[in-house]
Amino acid sequence: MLIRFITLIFLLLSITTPSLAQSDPKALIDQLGKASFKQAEELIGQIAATGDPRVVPALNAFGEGDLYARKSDGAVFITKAAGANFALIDPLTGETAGEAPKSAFTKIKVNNNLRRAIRSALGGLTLLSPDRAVRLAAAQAVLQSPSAENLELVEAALAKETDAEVKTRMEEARAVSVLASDRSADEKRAAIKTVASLGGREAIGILMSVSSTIDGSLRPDLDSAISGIEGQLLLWDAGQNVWYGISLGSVLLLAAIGLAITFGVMGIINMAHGEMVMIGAYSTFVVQQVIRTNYPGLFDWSLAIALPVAFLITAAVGLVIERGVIRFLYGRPLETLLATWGISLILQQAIRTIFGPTNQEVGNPSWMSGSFALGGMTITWNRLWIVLFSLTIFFALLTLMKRSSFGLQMRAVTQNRRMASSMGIRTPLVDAFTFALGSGIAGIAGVALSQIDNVSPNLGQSYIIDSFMVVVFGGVGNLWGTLVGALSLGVLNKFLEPSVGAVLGKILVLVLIILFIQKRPRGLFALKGRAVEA
Amino acid sequence: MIAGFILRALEGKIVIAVGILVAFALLIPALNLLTAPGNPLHVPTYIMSLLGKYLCYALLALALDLVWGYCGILSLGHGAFFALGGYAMGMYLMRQIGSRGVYGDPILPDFMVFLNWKELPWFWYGMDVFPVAMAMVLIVPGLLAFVFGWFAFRSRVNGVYLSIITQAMTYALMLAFFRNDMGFGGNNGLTDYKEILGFSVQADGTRAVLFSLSALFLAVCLVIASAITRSKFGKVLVGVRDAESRVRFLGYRVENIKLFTFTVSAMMAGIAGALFVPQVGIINPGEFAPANSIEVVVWTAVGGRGTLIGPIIGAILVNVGKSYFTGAFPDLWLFALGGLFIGVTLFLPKGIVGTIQQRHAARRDRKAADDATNHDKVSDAALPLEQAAE
Amino acid sequence: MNEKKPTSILYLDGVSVSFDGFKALNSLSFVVEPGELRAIIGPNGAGKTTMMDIITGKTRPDEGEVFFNGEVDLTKKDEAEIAELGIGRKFQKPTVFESHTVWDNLELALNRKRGVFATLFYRLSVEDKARIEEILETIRLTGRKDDVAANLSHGQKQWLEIGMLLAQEPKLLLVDEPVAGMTDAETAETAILLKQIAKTRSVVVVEHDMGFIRDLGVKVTCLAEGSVLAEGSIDFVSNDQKVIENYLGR
Amino acid sequence: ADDTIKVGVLHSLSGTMAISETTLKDAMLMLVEEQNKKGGVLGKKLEAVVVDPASDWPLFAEKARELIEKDKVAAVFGCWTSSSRKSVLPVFEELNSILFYPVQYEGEESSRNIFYTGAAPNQQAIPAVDYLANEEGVERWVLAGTDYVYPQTTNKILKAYLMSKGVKEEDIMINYTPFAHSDWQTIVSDIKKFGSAGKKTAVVSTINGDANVPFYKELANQGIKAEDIPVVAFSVGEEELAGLDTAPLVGHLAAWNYFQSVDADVNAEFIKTWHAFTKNDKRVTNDPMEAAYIGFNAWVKAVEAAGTTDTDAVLDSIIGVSVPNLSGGTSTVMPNHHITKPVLIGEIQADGQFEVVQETPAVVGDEWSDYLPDSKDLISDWRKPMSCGNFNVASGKCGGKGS
Amino acid sequence: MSELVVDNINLHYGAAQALRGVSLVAPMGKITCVLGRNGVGKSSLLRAITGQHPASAGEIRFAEKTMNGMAPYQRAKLGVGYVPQGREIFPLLTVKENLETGYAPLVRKDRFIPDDIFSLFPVLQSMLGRRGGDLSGGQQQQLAIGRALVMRPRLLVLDEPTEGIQPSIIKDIGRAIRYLRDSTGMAILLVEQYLDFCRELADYVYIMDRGEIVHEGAAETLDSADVRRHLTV
Ligand SMILES: Nc1ncnc2c1ncn2[C@@H]1O[C@H](COP(=O)(O)OP(=O)(O)OP(=O)(O)O)[C@@H](O)[C@H]1O
Ligand SMILES: Nc1ncnc2c1ncn2[C@@H]1O[C@H](COP(=O)(O)OP(=O)(O)OP(=O)(O)O)[C@@H](O)[C@H]1O
Ligand SMILES: [Mg+2]
Ligand SMILES: [Mg+2]
Repeated sequence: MLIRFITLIFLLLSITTPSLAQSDPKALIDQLGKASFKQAEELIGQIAATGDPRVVPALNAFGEGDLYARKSDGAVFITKAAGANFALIDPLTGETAGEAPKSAFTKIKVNNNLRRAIRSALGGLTLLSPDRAVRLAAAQAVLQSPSAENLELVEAALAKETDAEVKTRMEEARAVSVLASDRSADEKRAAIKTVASLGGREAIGILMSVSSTIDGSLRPDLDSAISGIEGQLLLWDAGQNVWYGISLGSVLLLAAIGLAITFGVMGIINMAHGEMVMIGAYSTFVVQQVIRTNYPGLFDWSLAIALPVAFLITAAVGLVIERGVIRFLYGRPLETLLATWGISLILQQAIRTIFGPTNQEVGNPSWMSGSFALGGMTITWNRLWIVLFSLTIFFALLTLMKRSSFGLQMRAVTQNRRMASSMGIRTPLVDAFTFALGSGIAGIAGVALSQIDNVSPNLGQSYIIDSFMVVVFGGVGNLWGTLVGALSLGVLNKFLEPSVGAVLGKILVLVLIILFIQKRPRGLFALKGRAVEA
Repeated sequence: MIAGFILRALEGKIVIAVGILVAFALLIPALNLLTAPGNPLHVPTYIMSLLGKYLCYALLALALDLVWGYCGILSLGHGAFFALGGYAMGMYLMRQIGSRGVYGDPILPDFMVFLNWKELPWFWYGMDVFPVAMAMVLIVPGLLAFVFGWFAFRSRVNGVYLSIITQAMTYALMLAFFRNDMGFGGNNGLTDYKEILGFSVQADGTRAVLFSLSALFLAVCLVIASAITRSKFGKVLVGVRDAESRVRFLGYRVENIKLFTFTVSAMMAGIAGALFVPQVGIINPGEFAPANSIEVVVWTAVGGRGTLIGPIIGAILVNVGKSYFTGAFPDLWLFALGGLFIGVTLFLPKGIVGTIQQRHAARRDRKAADDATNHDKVSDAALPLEQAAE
Repeated sequence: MNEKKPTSILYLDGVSVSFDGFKALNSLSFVVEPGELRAIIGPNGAGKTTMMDIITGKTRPDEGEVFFNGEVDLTKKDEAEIAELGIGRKFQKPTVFESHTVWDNLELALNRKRGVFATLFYRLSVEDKARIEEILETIRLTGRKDDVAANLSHGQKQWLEIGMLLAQEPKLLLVDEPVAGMTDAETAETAILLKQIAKTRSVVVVEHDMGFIRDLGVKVTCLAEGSVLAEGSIDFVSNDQKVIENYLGR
Repeated sequence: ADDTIKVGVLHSLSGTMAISETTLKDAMLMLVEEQNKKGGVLGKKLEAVVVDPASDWPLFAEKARELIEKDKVAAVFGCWTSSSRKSVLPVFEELNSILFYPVQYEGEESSRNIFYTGAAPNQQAIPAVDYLANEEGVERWVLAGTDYVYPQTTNKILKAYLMSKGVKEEDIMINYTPFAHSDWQTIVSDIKKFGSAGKKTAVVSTINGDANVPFYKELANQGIKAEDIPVVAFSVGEEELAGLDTAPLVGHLAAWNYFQSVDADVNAEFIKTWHAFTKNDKRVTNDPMEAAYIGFNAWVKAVEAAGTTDTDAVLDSIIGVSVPNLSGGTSTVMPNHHITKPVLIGEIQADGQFEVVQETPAVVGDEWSDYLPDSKDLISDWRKPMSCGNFNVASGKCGGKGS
Repeated sequence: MSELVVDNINLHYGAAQALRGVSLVAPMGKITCVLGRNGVGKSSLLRAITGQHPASAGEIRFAEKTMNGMAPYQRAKLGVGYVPQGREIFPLLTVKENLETGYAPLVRKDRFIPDDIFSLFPVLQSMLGRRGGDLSGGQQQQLAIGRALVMRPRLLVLDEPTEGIQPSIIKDIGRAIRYLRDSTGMAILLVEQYLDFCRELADYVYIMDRGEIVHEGAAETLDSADVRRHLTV
């Protein structure tokens, strides 16, 4: 291990020795303090060219915006916030250099261009790092910002690399760099193959980017490689679309599922449903807020904690609404529209008064962030979780409704309240709990929706129409209808969107719903027979 | 025949309401135009246009009540008909701007100019001719309602399903009208009108006339609605509302009945929209917003659905409240409005007018019952409440 | 069978209908002659109401022919058209317009033009008024003519519905369990009423009250499991072993 | 009473726009309070009359009328969306009152009675595009917006501008979405696709309001980094970012005339006052607030100069008035009723603030865009004797291209 | 005694009075029958007893408890089973589920459907999975009776239970009612129009007219012309 490390250092030095003489990294770094963006970009190139591994932390800090210049003498430091002060770190040695007030420093500004340059420079510099993960990241960085300068570094690193995965990545990085260099046509031809084998959008991007500069003789190879990848992508694109549709559908499902109870089962035209979703989302916000200030370590658990909290809060609100208003309206379903509309206005304004009218920040826990690739598809984690979550809720609810005695009582009460009472069912209790359940479910939907949408007092309004649409399209009173309705509307939307655009797509979906209802006047999963007409 | 039809409409309450409206139509403009601003009797123009706006809303609510209160079709898309009538009027007014627009184009409205349109789209042709435009005010909403209703009622789309597709209709229209490419000015809509029939829309005289017209049209539509609901047709309507299939088994064509009512109602809504636009000075796709249509339902319910005066009172009351509260308690008015809605449902279950009527009827019944059985023990006065609690 | 088609007022041949695989009517054939009063009995679930649903256009048969007046194919018509042809129906569960008064219920049922404009401009004429009053007498609801139908008792609603049927003046009356919930005396009276009506028109009446059927004294058809089990005079049918076993009990 | 001068505040406090406009109402109340601390105007105290037009455009017209006719306000500060401005414009012209409009907009308007203190497209969009082209070497452009007038017009101008700079048609992708669009999966992946053509690509976003949060969340989740495909937005400010976890968004850009992070003493002072006024030191400031600040101060100065709040007098005296803006310079009210402001390009930072990466000298707001064929000959000058909002330099007449 | 006692009750619908000072007793282990023409208030009486509609005066006692003011489900818990006029089955629940709604007042171990019900109404057994609303009228009536029996009531209140039921099953129902009376000793209160049925079953009869009890006596008294008068038009 040690031997290998030494040889690596040696190798590194041997490669970069010529440039070492040209410049002193410390001086270069200090120059950053006064440089314009353009100059800074050149400086980064020069710093990288020193090949001195000690510059890595400084470049990293630069990219992160942690590099500051002292106003008095222009000396540059890596800083860490320490109250009103900065803890200073020497950019090259990494030694601490005391503390000083923030006001004595100016930030060395960084922009996207510089970040890109830094990424590429760091890629080259860290290719030989002893840490496997760092090497992998370095290869990745080189892959993403191809430049001829890195080619030799990559080749050197490649020669030494033993880890299979890092090696393939480096091969690819090399191929990319070859394409950007002025190597021979044959070498480039091979490189095109390697890049093509990478597949995906990125490969196309890399190949396209060299297409303008490449030698004419290589053009056919390039074109066929590109069209080959595109062919593969076509199929994946369809899959991707289905996935988008399903994930949109699951959002609709989430939004609608509480309504499937309060409206679908209980027959209450519940205009305050959206506000329940909103309150759920705000509960998440409050939970996260408490966690952020008191138990930051628990942040990744915040959603798990928010779920029961949101459920309880919204169910309680639902309970109050049912006991205070709705229960006087049974048998007068249309009046519920008026009352719940009033309730929704009040809830919106209440939230606005308490939390203010602006968006609140609800963070994504790490397991809800980012994406992974599934073949040629990109699947974002938050969507995946939401799909799973909505299905879980759906099936839990289905089981409750169909299998439990509470579910049976719930349905009996809503079909004939008086008779249910005469059968010994405690109708007031069942009513209250049913409404609370529907509200609570809307609340936990709010937890999930807070992950993809903004948390503002208007949140509920944006879902209420879609929710009613889904429940009705699926067939009122049929949970399966809500599921299938939501998913099919989602997929339909996503298949229309690419060809006609989002706006027309949405209009078309609405028109199709109108037409569909003509064919099936009682929705997708219509209840049939005498039972309904009676 | 027609005379009989109309005469039947003029039952006590309707006569009073029509009388009040006609008096309004004459008095308010007179007070606005003939008295000086300092005079205690003076009605400022601002108040007059506000009242005019409420009357348009009242007409819209009346139109909705005809289909909802009497025929049981809960339309959540009536705002669309209102907006279409408004757009027809707006198009006329836009064309009247002529070369006074900012770009001075004699034909194209401003928004077309700066979006680089070279010529007027076909559906704008003829809209500069007043009679054509006025015909469109009736035809466009009427036709949409007819086509929509033709399909929906024939397929027996009912109840919430119908409500939701009407909502989908207005929502789709809203999205469509938001698009600049539609040629209706996108989200900014049509605005900055100059004159109507050669009169400046901003002149007090014009405003007074528009106000009178709003009151008179409301009165006329009220009479028509009353005539419809008090005819045998009106009874069939209520039959459709309560037991649609039974009406079919009696041999009535339910789809025609609904279609007729829906179309008439849409046309009334269109008139309301057309009167609304010159008075508020703008029409834009916001009028198609589903929430607006729901609000109309709310006004109707507040006033009392299934009564003719109710929706008028409801629309005026809620909007007066809204005007007042948004100025007096800008931060808290939604609480007041929401509270009003909840209060009405709980304490005036049939809406304001409906509940008054019901109380009246109950008192009459009780009196009759007491007279008939005055030897019986006096009945328990707490009963109606108890019943309401069930 | 087929030769009866042109002369009969109601002609059903081979009518079958099933719901989710359950055969409610099973190749039912059945003919009513003009001016005939026909009684139908049969166990619960035999398909009697379903048969009426088919005749009135509420349910479409899976197969089979249904003809009215020998020529009109009822399977191609909807409820309103069939009603306009002159087929009136009283439902098993009394269905009246609950928020209308007794009077208005009858007025709506009255056999007058039913188009949109005809109803808009309709005025109650003297003879219409007399007719309604006459019916009110018959159904003994004169005293309650201004009450809304919702406030009637179950039996009174039955009567009101019969009254509506009379007002409709149909050529063919389908009456589903008219005497359910009536006292014996009323039952007897209903029988007289129906017989009187049947002098000028055809009537099909479904009942479980054998006393009532006997009072009618007409041809009886017994349905079971969706098809005809027995047909003939009341004595003939009620002595049929299968009928006793399936329906009357011992 | 006569011992106060009333000013109207016409911002939605409920409905869809409340999310943006409520802050401006608070800002106006603060400005009035501050002014009163300084002794008011013309020796009288100012009194703010707040109404709620509830995001409902006809209600805007009604409330404007109410403020002017009933409350007799001297001037109104308000509106956010163009629709609301269009709705009240005739009212202000008819009743001859003054509106200060503090939000960036599409231009193509100049009214005698309205002052546009927000940015016109040339004060925001064009410099932003220039920055991306020059500093980041962007060659391929996605113009993504909400489907309404401001984005459509801005994109039209930008497209004309880009093409005049030699960008090819196929290197421009225009995409529109409905209001409050929340499912951005397809569009973000389309952007990714469009960006993989080997040329440096950027997104110019005129996406409005609420739709931004899900858009940025999707960008972050699909891993689009600012280094790869930067997004420059014209409607995203500190307020919008407050609802987001900005860590994955570092480097995306916005173009405004003001950022809270601007390093200037007036700004520090302003922020301090704001925090004290709202009793919340987390409340952010943003560009429309600055525009309101400029508009308000310009009005105060003009009133003091005119010695009266009378509309015509103020309209005369206000042109040429210069007041400090919050980025350390001054803004001047121009004869076209727009103002001069510097254009700042900022990059999003992890703390939800922007870091200015470029600042231009003050730019005059251009009401009639030079990149729209029917507008390029128009100018606006409300000084006498021209006193015209749409003077056609080609024909030498007031009143557009015709007449 | 735990019998049902109705003491001098009135009942109003709005302003209209439907019951005037009605009193009756339904002893345990006996079948008590109420007769009367249409609209005289029989169903109203039962509604008062089951709590579907409040009595406006008077007292209703069962199992030594005053039931006035109790909600219907509380009465069900006391053992009042109700077969309403017009069936009132739950249309969208299956037959099985309809029967299971009767579990609510029962303790867990009693939550099963007694076999007797299926032997009495075999058709229910064969249609367990069908929705209640799809059944024929008579089948629904059988379901309504079966459903009330699932509750193992101690007071069974039946409103014209034979309406729409085929003759053979009417006979069965008669037998079943008698069997229930004898085997469980429950009190049975039966409203009927069908005189023969009543005469056969009843231990004691009441006759109503215009909201009042106008006659009471043993079943045999029904045959007197005096009594008959109340039942004819
Ligand atoms: N929509 C449906 N779905 C399922 N089964 C149905 C449906 N409609 C009717 N049935 C069944 O069809 C059969 C016939 O019903 P129908 O109502 O015609 O009987 P009926 O002869 O009128 O009986 P009753 O004398 O009890 O009124 C019954 O078994 C019923 O359960
Ligand atoms: N919900 C109601 N509202 C108002 N009045 C009613 C209501 N229900 C019944 N009535 C009236 O009360 C009186 C008694 O009705 P009830 O239903 O008790 O009669 P019944 O003896 O059961 O008659 P039937 O044998 O026809 O079922 C009748 O005159 C009826 O019109
Ligand atoms: Mg039947
Ligand atoms: Mg009864």
